[in-house]
Amino acid sequence: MLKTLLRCAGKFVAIAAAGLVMSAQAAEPIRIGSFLSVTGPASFLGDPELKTLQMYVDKINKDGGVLGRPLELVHYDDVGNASSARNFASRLIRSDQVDIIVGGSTTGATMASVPLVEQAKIPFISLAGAVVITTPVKHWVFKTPQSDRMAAERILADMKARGFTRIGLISGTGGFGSSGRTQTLEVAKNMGMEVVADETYSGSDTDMTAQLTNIRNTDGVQAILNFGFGQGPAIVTRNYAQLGIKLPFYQSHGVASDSFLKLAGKAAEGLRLPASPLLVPDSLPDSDPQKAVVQNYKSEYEARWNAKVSTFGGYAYDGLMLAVKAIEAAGTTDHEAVRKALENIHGYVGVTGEFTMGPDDHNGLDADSFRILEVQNGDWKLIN
Amino acid sequence: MLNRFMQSRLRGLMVLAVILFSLPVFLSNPFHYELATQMAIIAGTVVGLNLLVGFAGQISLGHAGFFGLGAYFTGIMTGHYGWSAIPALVVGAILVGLIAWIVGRPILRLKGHYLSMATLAVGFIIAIIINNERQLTGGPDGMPVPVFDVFGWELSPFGTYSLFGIELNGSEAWYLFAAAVLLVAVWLAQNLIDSPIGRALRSVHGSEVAARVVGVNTARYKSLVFVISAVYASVMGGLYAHFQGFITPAVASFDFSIVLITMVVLGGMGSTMGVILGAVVLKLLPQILTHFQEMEAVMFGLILMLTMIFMPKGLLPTLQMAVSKRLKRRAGGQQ
Amino acid sequence: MLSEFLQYLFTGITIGATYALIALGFTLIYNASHVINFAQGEFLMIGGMTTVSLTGMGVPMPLAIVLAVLLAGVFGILLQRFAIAPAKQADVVTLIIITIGASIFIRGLAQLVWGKEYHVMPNFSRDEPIRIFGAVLNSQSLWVLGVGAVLVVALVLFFTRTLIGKAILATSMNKQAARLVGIRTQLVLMLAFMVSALLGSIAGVVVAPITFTSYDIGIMLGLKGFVAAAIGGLGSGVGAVVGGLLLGVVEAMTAGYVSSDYKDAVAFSMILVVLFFMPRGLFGAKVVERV
Amino acid sequence: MNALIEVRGLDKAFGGVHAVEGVSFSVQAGQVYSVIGPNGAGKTTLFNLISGLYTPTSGEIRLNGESTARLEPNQLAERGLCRTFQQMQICMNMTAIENVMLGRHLKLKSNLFSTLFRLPSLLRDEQACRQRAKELMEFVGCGEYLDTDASAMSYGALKRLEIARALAAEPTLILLDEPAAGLNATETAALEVLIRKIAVQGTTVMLVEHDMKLVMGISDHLLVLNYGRVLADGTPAEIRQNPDVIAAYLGG
Repeated sequence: MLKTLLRCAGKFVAIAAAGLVMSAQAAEPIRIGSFLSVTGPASFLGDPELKTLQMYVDKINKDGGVLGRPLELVHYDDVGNASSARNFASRLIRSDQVDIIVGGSTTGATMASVPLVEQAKIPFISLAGAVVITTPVKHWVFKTPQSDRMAAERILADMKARGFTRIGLISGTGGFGSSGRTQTLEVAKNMGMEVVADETYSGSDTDMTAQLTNIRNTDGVQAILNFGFGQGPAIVTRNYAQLGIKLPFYQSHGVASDSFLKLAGKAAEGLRLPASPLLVPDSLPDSDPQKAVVQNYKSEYEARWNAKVSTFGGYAYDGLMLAVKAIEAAGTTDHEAVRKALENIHGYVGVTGEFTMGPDDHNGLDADSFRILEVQNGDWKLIN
Repeated sequence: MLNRFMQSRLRGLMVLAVILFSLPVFLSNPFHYELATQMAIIAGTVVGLNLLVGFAGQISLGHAGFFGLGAYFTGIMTGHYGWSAIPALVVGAILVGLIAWIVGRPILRLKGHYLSMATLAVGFIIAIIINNERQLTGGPDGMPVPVFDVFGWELSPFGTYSLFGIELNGSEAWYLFAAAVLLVAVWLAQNLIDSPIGRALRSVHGSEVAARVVGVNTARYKSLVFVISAVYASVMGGLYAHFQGFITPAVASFDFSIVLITMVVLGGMGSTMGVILGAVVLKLLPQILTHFQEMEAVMFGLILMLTMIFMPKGLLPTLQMAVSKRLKRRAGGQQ
Repeated sequence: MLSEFLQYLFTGITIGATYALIALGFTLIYNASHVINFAQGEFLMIGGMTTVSLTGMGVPMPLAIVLAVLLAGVFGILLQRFAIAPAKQADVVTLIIITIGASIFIRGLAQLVWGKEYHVMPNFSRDEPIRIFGAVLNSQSLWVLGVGAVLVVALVLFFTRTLIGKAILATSMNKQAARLVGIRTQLVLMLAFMVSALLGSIAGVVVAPITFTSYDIGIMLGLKGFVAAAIGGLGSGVGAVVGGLLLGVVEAMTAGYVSSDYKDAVAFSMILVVLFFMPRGLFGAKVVERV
Repeated sequence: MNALIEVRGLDKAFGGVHAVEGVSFSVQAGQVYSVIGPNGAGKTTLFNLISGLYTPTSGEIRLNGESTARLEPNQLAERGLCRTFQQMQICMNMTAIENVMLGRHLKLKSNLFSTLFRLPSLLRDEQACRQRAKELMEFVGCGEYLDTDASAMSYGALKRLEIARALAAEPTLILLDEPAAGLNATETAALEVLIRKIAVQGTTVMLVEHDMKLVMGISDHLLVLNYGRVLADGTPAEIRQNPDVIAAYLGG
């Protein structure tokens, strides 16, 4: 028994060594590196992102590749752990010698890799949300999702338009919720609104009734906002309905996917959130340039994977397309040339919005790229 | 001669030194160096944890808490307050040692699963505090940590250095530094084990009653080893923070505590070289298993389970036993 | 004021009942074999996920639940037979690591089979919450409490009235002696794991409508169950129930009255306090060290 | 003359059961003092009380006139009390000589600094300690085992090893709990010689033992327990004549 086990282990080490060493060979294809949270607590981000990358790399290769060279996707699963994300970033840069990185599902994973990326001087398009990723601008770092700050601005603007200025805030203690909370507090101050209740829940909590009761019992709350992702916001939504709270309810873009509707069920009725138009492609006016892009992505994704699209996969779509655009524009995979080209992206219409980058804007979106949706009759309805 | 060497107290240390300094022959790019550096730092942590778990027989399921405290203390002091790295590491270690001493006294009276529960709770509380104190720690998204410096001289993974006329890049320099730190950590640990204090510690594991009746103040020694292992974790955590350049609360998480204790048990409790092997294996395994994609978790769980079932004493002790059995058999055959 | 308090209490009791059910599973295995089974949470997951996926395939819910519970039972037996039994002389920590390995393995399998999404399970009875003095209670909470109570009673009867139950108790007290009087201890241990798995999976099924369910739901709930079992005193059935409820109520009260940021920290501090004054938990057996 | 050990009205109850009840006696320095009695008479409990492993339910123990009520076993060891166990307590994770060296724990001055950096002072102490341990192992007759792992030693050798460890602490009072249990006749004879040698060196010996021949041969004084109570107390000759003892032993 022991012997076989040892032999197995030996084989294993051999494979491992081969895997670690071999990848250094120079290659014809353009190597796109990616590290995503494919499993673990952020898998609902990483999973659709990986699927999107895989399918579009295939598609691009079938159509003849980029600059006449095929694309090769090298990807790792960071399990939502920032340290392993950083390690995989290092592996991509140093061992796999990729030409560009499109990845980083969470802000933690992205930020942990940023120092490395900056030092190695390699273009990096992050798929994570927090505003700190591109503010202040980092030379080599770009990102595709709107920042959580924009989400906060969009939500609070909608609240203000409806005449609500006193907000009850509940947020997850994970990276997304925590950063969203900070942004909401700041934006509210700037907009002259007041956060009168401020509660949190941890990602694995199964009941948020206590926190919601606290918010409900706070004097003068006019609307409630939940900043979080995962299953937590769905539980918040259901607890909200159970408690019979009648106040207007907002969620963040962190739950902008159809699976949220399935989890929250009837309880979600009437809540609003900022989201990519991906959730309501058919409601967009024909004049909207995004309409065709969004419809295409949605139908292709759903046909290929037999699963609903989510906003998060859209981030990866835009990331990949921006990379391809930049490489094409640069005519080379030279890092600095590609980076320059990324910075010069102007008016690229993606799934998430219309990107116009610049030396002091590595995100390239504005808050209006978010649409405010409302849940009506169990489906998304475009409000504005 | 060979016999003298085999009997030598420091043979493990010598073997380790030879391996550490000949390893660069097999490392072909900065990523490999980086992995090796992390292994060395984690191995140092585990050597400290092994003093508590392997030698004194006290379980800790919260050790990452001390690692995280060390990492964040240096991160905060060098990042927010402009301290130099060395004083930050030293003061951090003293503070962590103090915290370990304060919480250690009451919880080390507990035994078995209750002790693991209490250490787990301590680790969790530390992780929750780090996660929640956003102004200081950056919250769940983590915080950047400045480059490691020794009174103005900086050791950056991205710099270039020269040592005895040999050009080194930052990754190589860090690796050599981490390897040296690990050797010192192992040397100190072995000195401790092989001393009256070490005997007292091991007796707490071997038979606490026997220890007490010959005059060992077991409570004091348990506290002592708890503090020492926490200090190890703190220093290594600080180095890890500087090396990584960015830390998140994951360094203090329950998951990481489990990883640490698994390294100890997998490598071989009570075997300093064994736990280093455990750290290497457990750090390497995920890198290897990534080739298996969705099967990764299944494979990892299976390997962990099977190894522990068939080698309950841990990798190195089991291998050593197998080798010595074979040697004996061969010797027997020759007679 | 009262409604607020009641609301926190209801919340706490519901969460607490979940913890208590999981803690009972820990207790059962601990009693039989002195092993802390870190894979206990996975039974919960198997229960919930199997039920959801079977109902998704059109199997009627009651049948789906029965099948799910049976499947978990099989996993319990397999766990004992292939992971715990072969490592009988192993250290306490080694056994902990083995069960952790098992839980990673089971979770990995579940992820392969069921994917990573969260799933909804409908309430057993009505969707409308129940209102009491201005506080609301999810109807499913009553199911959790009810099923919990029934299981506790069933366990008590099982241990005091049935031969198998008595055999498990005897094995836990003295394996050698149990073997001498003709108890097949291996079989008994297997049974204990099976019953514990059944218990865990039933818990998983009844709480799934409240918590949703997914391949990784077992991690945190399993851990909380362990915490509850330790507060109550390992090996004590009453302790598991009291520990679970206490933990749930403390969490909810902290979230309500103190700080939701630190509610988990308060819960963990409570364990330290309890263990400081009662090193074997609230109801743990006093053991005199024999020398 | 003050007694070395003075026990007054000692009582220990587990739940409702009194394992030791109202026991009083005293041991003079230099004696070989044996405690005998049938199984379950409370002998080992008595030893556990004296060595501080159990706290008495009531009653008092004085060592050299000082009450031991608040003292931990290690503090008693500092005051010169050491013992062996019926169910041996050997550290199986150490070598034989390390077990004995452990016994010299209190005799070694060590601080963390000199330990971590292995200063010469520490090495000198260790050398001396090892030398003393070696002598003791030879004294009890297991000199051939020095660097053997304890887990590889025979039962009889471990029994002697445990005595060596207790002696290493240079106790003024040594408690031996059934040292002859499980030994064959030759080993028992060697043990008898060993105990005599210990006594001759001036160490007071308290002994729990079933082997009557051994006990009667070497004891200065005997205490007979039955159901946790003192049945009789006296010299071997007196005990041999005591009708209660005869009844207890023969009549069960």
